[in-house]
Amino acid sequence: MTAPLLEVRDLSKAFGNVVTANNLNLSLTAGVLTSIIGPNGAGKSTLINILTGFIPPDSGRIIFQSQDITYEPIYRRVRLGLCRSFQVVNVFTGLTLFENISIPILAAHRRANGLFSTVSGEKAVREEAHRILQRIGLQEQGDLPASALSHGDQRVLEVGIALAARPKLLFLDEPTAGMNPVERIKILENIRQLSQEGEVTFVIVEHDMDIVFSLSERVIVLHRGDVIGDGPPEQIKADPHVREVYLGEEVVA
Amino acid sequence: MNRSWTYILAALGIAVLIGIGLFSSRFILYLTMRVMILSIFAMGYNILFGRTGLLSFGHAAFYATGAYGVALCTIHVHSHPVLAVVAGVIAAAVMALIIGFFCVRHTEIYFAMLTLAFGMMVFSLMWNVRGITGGDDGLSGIIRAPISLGLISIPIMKDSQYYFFVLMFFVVSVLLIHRIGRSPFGLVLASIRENHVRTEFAGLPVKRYRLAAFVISGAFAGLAGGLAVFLESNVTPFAAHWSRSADPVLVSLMGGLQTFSGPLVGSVLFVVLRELIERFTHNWMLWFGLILLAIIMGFRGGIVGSTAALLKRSSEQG
Amino acid sequence: MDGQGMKRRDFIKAGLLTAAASALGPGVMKPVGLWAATPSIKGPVKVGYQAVLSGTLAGYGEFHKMGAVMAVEEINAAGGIAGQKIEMEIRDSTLAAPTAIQNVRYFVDSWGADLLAGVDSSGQALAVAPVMGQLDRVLMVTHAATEKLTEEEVFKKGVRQVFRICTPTYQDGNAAAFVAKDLPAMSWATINPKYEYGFTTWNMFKETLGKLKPGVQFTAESWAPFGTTDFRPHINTIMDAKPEGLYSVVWAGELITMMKQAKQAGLFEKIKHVMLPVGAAMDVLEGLGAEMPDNIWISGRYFFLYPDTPQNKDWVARFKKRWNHYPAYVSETAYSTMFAFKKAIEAAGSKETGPVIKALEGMELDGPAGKRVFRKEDHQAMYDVPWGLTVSSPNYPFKIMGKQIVIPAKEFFNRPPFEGDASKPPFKS
Amino acid sequence: MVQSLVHVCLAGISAGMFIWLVASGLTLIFGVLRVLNFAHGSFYMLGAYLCYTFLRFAGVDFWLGVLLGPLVVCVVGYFMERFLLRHVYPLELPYQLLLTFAMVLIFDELVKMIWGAGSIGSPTVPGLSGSVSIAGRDFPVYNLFIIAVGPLVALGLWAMLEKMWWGRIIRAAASDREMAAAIGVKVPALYTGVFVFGAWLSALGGALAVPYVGLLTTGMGEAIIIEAFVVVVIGGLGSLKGAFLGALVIGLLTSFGTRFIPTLDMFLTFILMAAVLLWRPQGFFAES
Repeated sequence: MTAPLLEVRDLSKAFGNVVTANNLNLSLTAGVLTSIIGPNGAGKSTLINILTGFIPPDSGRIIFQSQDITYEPIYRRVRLGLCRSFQVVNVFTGLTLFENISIPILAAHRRANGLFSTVSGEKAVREEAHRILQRIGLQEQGDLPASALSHGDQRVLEVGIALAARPKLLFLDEPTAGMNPVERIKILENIRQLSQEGEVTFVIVEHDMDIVFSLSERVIVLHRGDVIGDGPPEQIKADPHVREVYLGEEVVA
Repeated sequence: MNRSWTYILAALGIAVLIGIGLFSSRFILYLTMRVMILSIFAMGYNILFGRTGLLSFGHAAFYATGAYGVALCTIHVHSHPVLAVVAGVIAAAVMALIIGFFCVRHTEIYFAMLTLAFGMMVFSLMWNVRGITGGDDGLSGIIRAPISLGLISIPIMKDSQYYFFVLMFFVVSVLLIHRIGRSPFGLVLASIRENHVRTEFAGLPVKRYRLAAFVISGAFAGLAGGLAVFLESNVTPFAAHWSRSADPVLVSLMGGLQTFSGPLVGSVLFVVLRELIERFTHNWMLWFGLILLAIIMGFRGGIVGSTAALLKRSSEQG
Repeated sequence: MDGQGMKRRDFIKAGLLTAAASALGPGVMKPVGLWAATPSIKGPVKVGYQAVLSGTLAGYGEFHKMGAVMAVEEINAAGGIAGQKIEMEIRDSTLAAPTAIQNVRYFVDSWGADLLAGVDSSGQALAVAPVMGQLDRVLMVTHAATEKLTEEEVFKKGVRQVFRICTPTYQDGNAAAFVAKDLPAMSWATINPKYEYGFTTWNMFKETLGKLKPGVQFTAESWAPFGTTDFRPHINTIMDAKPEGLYSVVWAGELITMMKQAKQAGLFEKIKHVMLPVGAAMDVLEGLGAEMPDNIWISGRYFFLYPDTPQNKDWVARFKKRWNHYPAYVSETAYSTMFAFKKAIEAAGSKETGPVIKALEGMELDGPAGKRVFRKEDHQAMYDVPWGLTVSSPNYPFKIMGKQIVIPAKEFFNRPPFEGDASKPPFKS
Repeated sequence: MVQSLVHVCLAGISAGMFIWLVASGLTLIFGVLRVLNFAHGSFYMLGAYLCYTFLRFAGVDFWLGVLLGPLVVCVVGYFMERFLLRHVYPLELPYQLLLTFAMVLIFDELVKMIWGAGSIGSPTVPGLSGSVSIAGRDFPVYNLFIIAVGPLVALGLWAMLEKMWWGRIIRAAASDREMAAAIGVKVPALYTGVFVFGAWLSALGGALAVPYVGLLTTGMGEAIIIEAFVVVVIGGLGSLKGAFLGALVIGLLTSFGTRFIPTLDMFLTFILMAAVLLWRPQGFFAES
């Protein structure tokens, strides 16, 4: 618990005149379920994109488990344990659920290069895939193509794929968007439980403040590329500056 | 399809091919060899096209590299046919590695155009390096020496003998490609086709896998080219022309992209149709074009895909 | 205009003619000659013919077809070969070597051809030659000109099955040099095709002219890739070099384009001596029409106004009547091929490959192009084709070959053993 | 040397402007429909043959032929889009390519059946057939005419796309077809329109090629299509401005290459194409 899991130092990124990260400094601690909130255009998605390697930063450093990963390619960050899910459904629609889940597991087991072995012959991978499918409650549909699932189930699968990569730190970009209430409860329950088990540290980007405040232990507020609030949910709720630029508009109730 | 049925069909197929080799006329032998060689080309190509979802317009370059590799090895180094084929495949793979290194940075139309550009560079090179490639006359009179295995040597000079040489490579290629299709590597390629961003975020270096698929398909193209050299006893730079690159695309689409046997069936159609059309008309391009149209408009999954879908539908109804 | 329809109708017509002939009965059409005594030929004589019928050069295929079909009609109407009819099938060779090989294999192994003919491109001819040895059928090449075919494949590697009825590159390179030596030009340049045909002919021209006329200079070379439609950059290269003579074996449609563009650039006012070894092709003369300048040196593999014999005149007239066209050189070589086959089979008394080869070797053949002799060593037909200057004529809607020079084939055809200077012209004797 | 350079330039520019005529339609179609049309070369060929036919057999004036030939091709283009291509838009890229490839085979054979297989030497244009002396060497008037027509077509296209309401619709559809549909644009009709217009441009190139190349052959479409592809790619797949400059570059490159580095010929062109794709896939001339 000494060194932070992820540390961001002086991170900057601008698209033309639009600054989406302005000398950001952040550190994430292992085991703390964190939410990142902010109004539209605050730079939440960009921050995730930069941290996970989708977009290079203009300047600054990203240190993950004491290792500088600022310029590491995506797949290597994933292998180190830095993973994400996406805002829109981002699964392998043409493949079966089992295959969807197997892909990151194969990567994690370093078994993805086999040319002449068979997927079905990878016993350890198969078992782990079934375990994850069970965990996300889709074990019955294991042999169906992902395209046969409902939108909500596809989102669940999305999280499943992210989990299958054995992340230490997992960014979930609006994990409940487009879900019905039943699915929403299912996925949140999953997240809570996993977080308590302590193997995965979650960072969630959300719009739904109920979820944010009920789930997270720490909330970070972004506004125009700046951190304007950082602390436990209660403290954020009470922060006048945050209320002014953000909560004031949306969470009047 | 049921697994035991697959085995039975495969066994039947091999039995038929052996039967053709033993009993049929020289022209049927020749056509069957053409089909097998085209199949190797198209099935290898389909690792990249059908599986990884990358449309290459430059694979004739690797076909031709394999062909020239075999020809040059036979002429200048050693006439052992297996050695020559191995040299051809390696040459094609190296060429694919070099060209692929640049091409896999892009996808879709950009990838297609990039492969077209590199393919035409290779074509131009083969045309112009006359001292090595013989210019547009190419290299001809490449002899099929016997395969020497220490004490014994197996002649492959006659077509009926060479047929089994081709058949052996064909069966091995089919097995390898089938195996690759079921391997973790094959699954990763399919995942790249489906969603390359997600694949990267699953912890897999997408470009490297694309490059690997590119090189593997290039190696099979080289094998096909090499076998063709021994069949035709010559090679010309036209083998590298972009219009030749269109062959495996046509074959794959005709047979069916996402099916394993699609390119096989497509190759049979491609060779046999053309041969049959030529028997009743000199305007073969017109008829070939019309058949292609019919396949695109009527059989969108290719012949194999559509038939499978049709069978499935009828069995569900029945 | 519809090639396919034309062909089918013609076959029906030919069939009727031969049917009529046979209806007259054996009393009228009595077999005479050698084969009458030994009717060892069973079944029809099947000839597989291939030429390019698609793409930019498809016109050549049509000209091949006209000559071949006409010969078959005439031979069958007159009783066939040794009493047996000729059956001919024509296939599109495209320009790809694998297609040419598939065609010969189809002809021999599937269709059952006794003899083969055709082939336009040199690459195809070289690719097909070894296969002919394997299939063991005679192939008469009617258009491909590479000297390698006869020098290397036939003479050195011993592929006895291959013959060539048209003039090879000697006509384009060596003969041109014999003509050029008497012209007042001391510096020459070329726009030649950027492939083997272009390279060899230019080398041959340079080498032979260099020997015939020491001191002559070769100042510029511009190589036009296959399919060039814009020759202006090449024309610029040549005009910058300011040679006195231009040599070019650019052929077919590309030659038409090149001539038009050269004329626009005023090349013919600056360069007085222009030699086009394949300029006397009918498609080129007709395609250019009045735009072909006067006083250009042209030649070909045959020109319909040479030789000035009754036989040739009669043939050209028949051809014109039959097809409403003047015969192209490939029409003549295709036509004469059938008569060469006829003569050889009748002499051999068999259509088997071995005897036919024996009969063809050294055989003399009288055809529209005059007298040919198939040289025994390399199977190359020796015959004379003139070089001449273009000139207008009231009788034709295109330029014809006016002043003609005939250099006898034996003076400029390379000679066996095709090694060293002694094999190349000029010869002492 | 000056004379040489001037003429190498002129040859390059006229060649470039000539390709531009064909590449403009290809670019437009790709830009809006996202279909790479192999059969574009066939429209070029049809335009040439039809123009020639009007000239030769209907006895019309060359200019009327240039007008009528491409119009007939428009009809052909209409039927191709309406009854064939439209059905493959939802399919993947390869199917679209395959369809247009099949059309190339069919058009080639049809042209051969209608006009015969032989190449046809084409007539000269009255009024534009002579040459003028530039820097002491003759240069054909007709090429000067092509050099003028190229920018005119470019200007016309620019005016159409920038200044006219339907030009703006085309641009809107090119950048976002769902959005265009959402604001009430009849996308299918627009696609048909753009395709027909693209076909017209290519056929116009073909009709003008009659005196420029001086020759009609079956298969003339294939000769030009790859070159047009190269231009479209260098211009940045869909950018008209890029294609215009790309055509100019290719024309000049070929001309200078032939004159000064003749061994490389088309190698140069494809190296340029690959380089652009690798380092500036948005096009050589795009403001990034």
